[in-house]
Amino acid sequence: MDLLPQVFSDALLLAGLYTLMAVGLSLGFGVLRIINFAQGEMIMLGAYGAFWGLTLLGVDPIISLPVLVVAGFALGWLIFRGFVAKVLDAPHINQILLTFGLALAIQHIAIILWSGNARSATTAYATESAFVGDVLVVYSRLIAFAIATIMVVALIAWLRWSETGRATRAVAENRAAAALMGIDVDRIYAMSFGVSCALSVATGVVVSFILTITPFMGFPMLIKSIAIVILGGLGSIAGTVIGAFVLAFSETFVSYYVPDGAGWAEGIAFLLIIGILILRPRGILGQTVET
Amino acid sequence: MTPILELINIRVGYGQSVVLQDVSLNLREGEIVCLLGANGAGKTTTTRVVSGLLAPWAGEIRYAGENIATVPAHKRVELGICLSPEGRQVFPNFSVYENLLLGSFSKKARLRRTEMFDEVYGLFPRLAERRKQKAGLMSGGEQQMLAIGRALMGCPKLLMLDEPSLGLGPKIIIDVYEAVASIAKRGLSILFVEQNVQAALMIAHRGYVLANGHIAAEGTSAELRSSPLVQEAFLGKKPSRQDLSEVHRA
Amino acid sequence: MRKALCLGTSGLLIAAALSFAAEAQETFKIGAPVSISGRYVAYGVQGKNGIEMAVDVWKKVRGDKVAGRTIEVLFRDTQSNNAITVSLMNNFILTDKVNVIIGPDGSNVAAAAVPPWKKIEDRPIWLLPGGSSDVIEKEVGPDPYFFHTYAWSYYYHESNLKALKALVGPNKKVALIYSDGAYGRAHIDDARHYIKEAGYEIVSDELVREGSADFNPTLAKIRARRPDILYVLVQTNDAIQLTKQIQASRLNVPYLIGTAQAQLPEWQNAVGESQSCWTGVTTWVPGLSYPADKNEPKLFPSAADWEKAWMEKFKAVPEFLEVGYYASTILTLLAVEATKSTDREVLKKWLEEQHYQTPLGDSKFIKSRVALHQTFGEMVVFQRQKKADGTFEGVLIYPEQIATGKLKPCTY
Amino acid sequence: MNTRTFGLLLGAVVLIVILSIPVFGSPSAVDITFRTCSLIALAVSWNLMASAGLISLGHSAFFGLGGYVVILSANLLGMPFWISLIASLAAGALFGSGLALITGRLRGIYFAITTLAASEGLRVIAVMLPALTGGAKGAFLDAKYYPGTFTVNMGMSLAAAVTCLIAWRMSQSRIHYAFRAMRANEGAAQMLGIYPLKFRCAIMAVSGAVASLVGGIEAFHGGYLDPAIAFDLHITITSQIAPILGGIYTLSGPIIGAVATVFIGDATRLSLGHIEGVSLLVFGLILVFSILYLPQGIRGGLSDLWRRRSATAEPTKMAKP
Repeated sequence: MDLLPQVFSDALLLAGLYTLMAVGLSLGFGVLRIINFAQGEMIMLGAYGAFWGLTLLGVDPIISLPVLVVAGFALGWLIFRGFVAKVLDAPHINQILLTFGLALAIQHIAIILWSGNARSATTAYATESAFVGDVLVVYSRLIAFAIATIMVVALIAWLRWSETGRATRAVAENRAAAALMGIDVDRIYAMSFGVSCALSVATGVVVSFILTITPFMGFPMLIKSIAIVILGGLGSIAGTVIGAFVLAFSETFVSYYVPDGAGWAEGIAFLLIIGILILRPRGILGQTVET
Repeated sequence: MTPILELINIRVGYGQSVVLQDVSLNLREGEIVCLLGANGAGKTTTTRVVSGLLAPWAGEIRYAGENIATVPAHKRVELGICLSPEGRQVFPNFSVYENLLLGSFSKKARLRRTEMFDEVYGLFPRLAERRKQKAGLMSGGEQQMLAIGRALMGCPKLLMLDEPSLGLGPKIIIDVYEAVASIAKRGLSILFVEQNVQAALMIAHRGYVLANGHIAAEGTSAELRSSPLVQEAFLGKKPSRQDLSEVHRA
Repeated sequence: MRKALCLGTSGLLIAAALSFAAEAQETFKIGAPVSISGRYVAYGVQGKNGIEMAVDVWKKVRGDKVAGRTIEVLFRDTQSNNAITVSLMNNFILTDKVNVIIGPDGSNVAAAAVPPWKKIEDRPIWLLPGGSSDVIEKEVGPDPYFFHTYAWSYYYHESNLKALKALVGPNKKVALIYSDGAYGRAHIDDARHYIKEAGYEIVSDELVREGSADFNPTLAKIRARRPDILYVLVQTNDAIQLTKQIQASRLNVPYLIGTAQAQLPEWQNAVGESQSCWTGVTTWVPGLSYPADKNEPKLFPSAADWEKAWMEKFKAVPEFLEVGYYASTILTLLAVEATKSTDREVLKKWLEEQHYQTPLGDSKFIKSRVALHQTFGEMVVFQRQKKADGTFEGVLIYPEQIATGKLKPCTY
Repeated sequence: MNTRTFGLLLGAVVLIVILSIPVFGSPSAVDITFRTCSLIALAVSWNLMASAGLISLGHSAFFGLGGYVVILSANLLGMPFWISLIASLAAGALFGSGLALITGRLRGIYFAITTLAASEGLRVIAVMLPALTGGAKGAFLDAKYYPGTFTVNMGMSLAAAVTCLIAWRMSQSRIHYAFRAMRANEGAAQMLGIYPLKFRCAIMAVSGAVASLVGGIEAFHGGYLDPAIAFDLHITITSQIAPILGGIYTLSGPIIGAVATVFIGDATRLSLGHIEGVSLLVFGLILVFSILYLPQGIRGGLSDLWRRRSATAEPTKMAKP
């Protein structure tokens, strides 16, 4: 049996998921120049939100997605106003440690509220699939891919064509010049942080019926997101999409074709980071970033 | 009549060092005023204070009679204060068109967007030709036009231009100053910063000379041109090669 | 600098003073390292629940004291961290001078606890109701004061393969999936060994990454090999995702063999319908028919009664670690009560000789591969089967004398 | 007596304290001193790199490397305690300077993330080579190479003391200015006659060697190592928290911070350890609020207080134009 079509289909579906996962971090970094170490915890909260929506209220994760995304936006806004805004001009290390402290706190609030038990949303479509020719297509991953595509396209369209989106890009390029355009930079900051959190919450909702939900699920996803964002170039959404595809395709290919490849696949992300930073420090599509 | 802009005893600086000390100046409606001075005299700092990028440590900024010292930068744009900043600061990854769109971000300006586009493209036909070009890929002169055009898109009542002639060829300088002059005829007040003294005094009604953070001299263009103080202030200046050549060409 | 030093010294002193617990006389101290924060938090909470339940029951049945001593349980959080565990063990033994240590949970944390415990000459008795990794057994060696009150990893596969041979028959093709995590690595060698010993062919031997986002590459490779048995060695978290992916990927494998995960309500709830047909192997599962102990029917009631009492207290089905911690704690209390001593030699002797029928089965300590004291290692194999009302139950399928049903091949 | 002599005297007192506790201290004092010294050395090592503008998110790479070098050199080659520590020291120095060469001119976040990637990469390698490292199951140090409690504890105290002395010597010498220049602007540093790459290599070699040594001693102390713990991000984070909490870029900051971190960590763990999840929650919150309200660290907060108090005595310094 020829595996290649299956390899491509798996890689493509994974790439969609990775894109959505990393795009929040990418936006947050592009605009605020902050790597939010609590980004993974937003994914975790989104996953728990979807899980509890299904378990307690019987609401399908896809239905609760809009509500959770709005809630994620609000939470991001609050976290920005309450904490992050105060370290915007502080050294990177303070920002890293602040968001790391938040991550630690959110993880353990989740443990206190919901215990450390692993969970997963058991929707009907979570385990359904179909063969298209020789290729197995798992519905849950297809749905995740579709949602991810919609969200990412919506984000790109918003940034490209809406008044606020354009302002957001302007702030990312030049904060002082943006203020001279009459753009309220603080508000754009809060909003981008909110949108970035909302995207991560959406990721959480999407993975709630695919992956295992635990209070600690966020951190590995954060690391992978950082790898993707670095790969594509800090601050470039298009770069992030490319980064996600590169990572997903290389992971899947290694898993299929290298002995014990599924184990080594995780190392690819780090190899890629180091490689790309040495060869092209700005990433594939990165813009100039003063660090 | 109340002046459109009035700075009263402004004191400001960065960190520990003071850049402006007790600077007072004013600008009446429809007036073109230039700020002259050597490098580091505090000209750019003055525009930053007026635009709200820098909060004054002491003193008042009166705009149409109201103290706006605590109004944030983006709200001053809404009030009609627009700055074409030093070093142009166009958004390099945005097209010319998008840069201009951003210029009219404020709510008031958004309503008059089409009108302003016509006006700016009329003033700078070059920008219309290059509307789809990425700003970062344009020449310095084109970027300068874009920066001025972008500031105009905000429908300013008070337009500030920080060194509009810097890095421009002699032909373009004339274009730019013609543009500035024609803008001013529409009743706009203009405050601009120049090192190119001769060019500046050609179009300005009045001027201030800044030296070491103080107002060293003020007067009409004619007065300043003949003032020994101005001569002295600029003789003491050590101009860069570029500045020098521009002064000569102009 | 000066302030630094001031602070440094006083900090050290205060911290030192904090950990000098006042040593009250006539107490029986149990040191309980539990992971109640960090990644093993789910296990840690179970351990803590088990010990608390045991002390509660003891106090109800025998009164507040044991052999005239107040019972003191020192719960200390390992934070799922090896370095903290080392420090905890040191403090338990050297500073708190506990009489017995019960725990910790999670193979890595348990492994980290071994060297600090072993290197102290007058170490107290240590009961370990979790931690199945054989590296722990090898490291502890034939230590007279170590009592393992849980199954070693190889017990799982010995029992699993016995069951398979008896119920499925010979000459089968097996596909193995194991994770690069501690669980997979601790089990894989013995799993391979017993599979080969049973005369089965391993057609696929796949490593997966702990926390992987997609197991499909592995499953696609396995599908191509058409195995009869899928044998899965992964930690609960991965098991949840993997189980769902296995159902979705329509492998058409008739026998899905799990190890520890299948008995966990955590796994069952998270995978829902996908739990159907999976077998598991465990020391304890709800519905076991172990009778009450003849001499201590109140401390060791029948498995069913104990389960009922647990449900009343915690409003949840007990998990195997909880039973293990319960039984281990009761055993130590009985030892002190019976011998009126806290001397480790006396306790050790008593523990070696005791024999009870607990809700977790026979409590007699036997020798295992390396370790001297091993109990509660008797394993049963069960299958998750759907009942008429749509819920699932664990049907015991092996050993045959306690079986409540038959192994059914998967139908999805 | 002036401030400097006083500082030196107190420094000497602290050295005597940390070096004598392994001899005379009670078991729990020894335990706390060991952990504090471990963190002091890590924090000073991290701060050394930070002072040159190199933010490390991968200190666990050095730590884990040192640990594995010790376990392998003892178990496989039968090296005694001191020799395997030297091996771990050398490995850390090599890895540090290698990383410096690889990262070249990367700065800020890019540098930080490369170090993070290096650490995670080492973890994957340790996980995937079970024949060598025991894989995720972990590996025990052969008990016959355990040099005894006293030696290990004294080793850690010595490591902390020597690290502090090195940092002190550096702060007294002209290298101190090189650090500042590197932190501000590597280009400018070059004009001052500092060759940035060489300087980076040297700093990362020293810093890496220290962190790796700590990992090595910890491996002797714990006797067990697995990849998740050896390359745990928490090691990196605590070695950052300590200097940040105490006062970054200073000599005493990391030391104050290390003591405070161990103290806070123990206090939350011992007082709140019986409620699930709470101890690390509180630790996280303390971290957040100390960054928000003590941005200069405890040391900065104290000198602020000091300045405010002395400000009443002398007139406030006026900013001059």
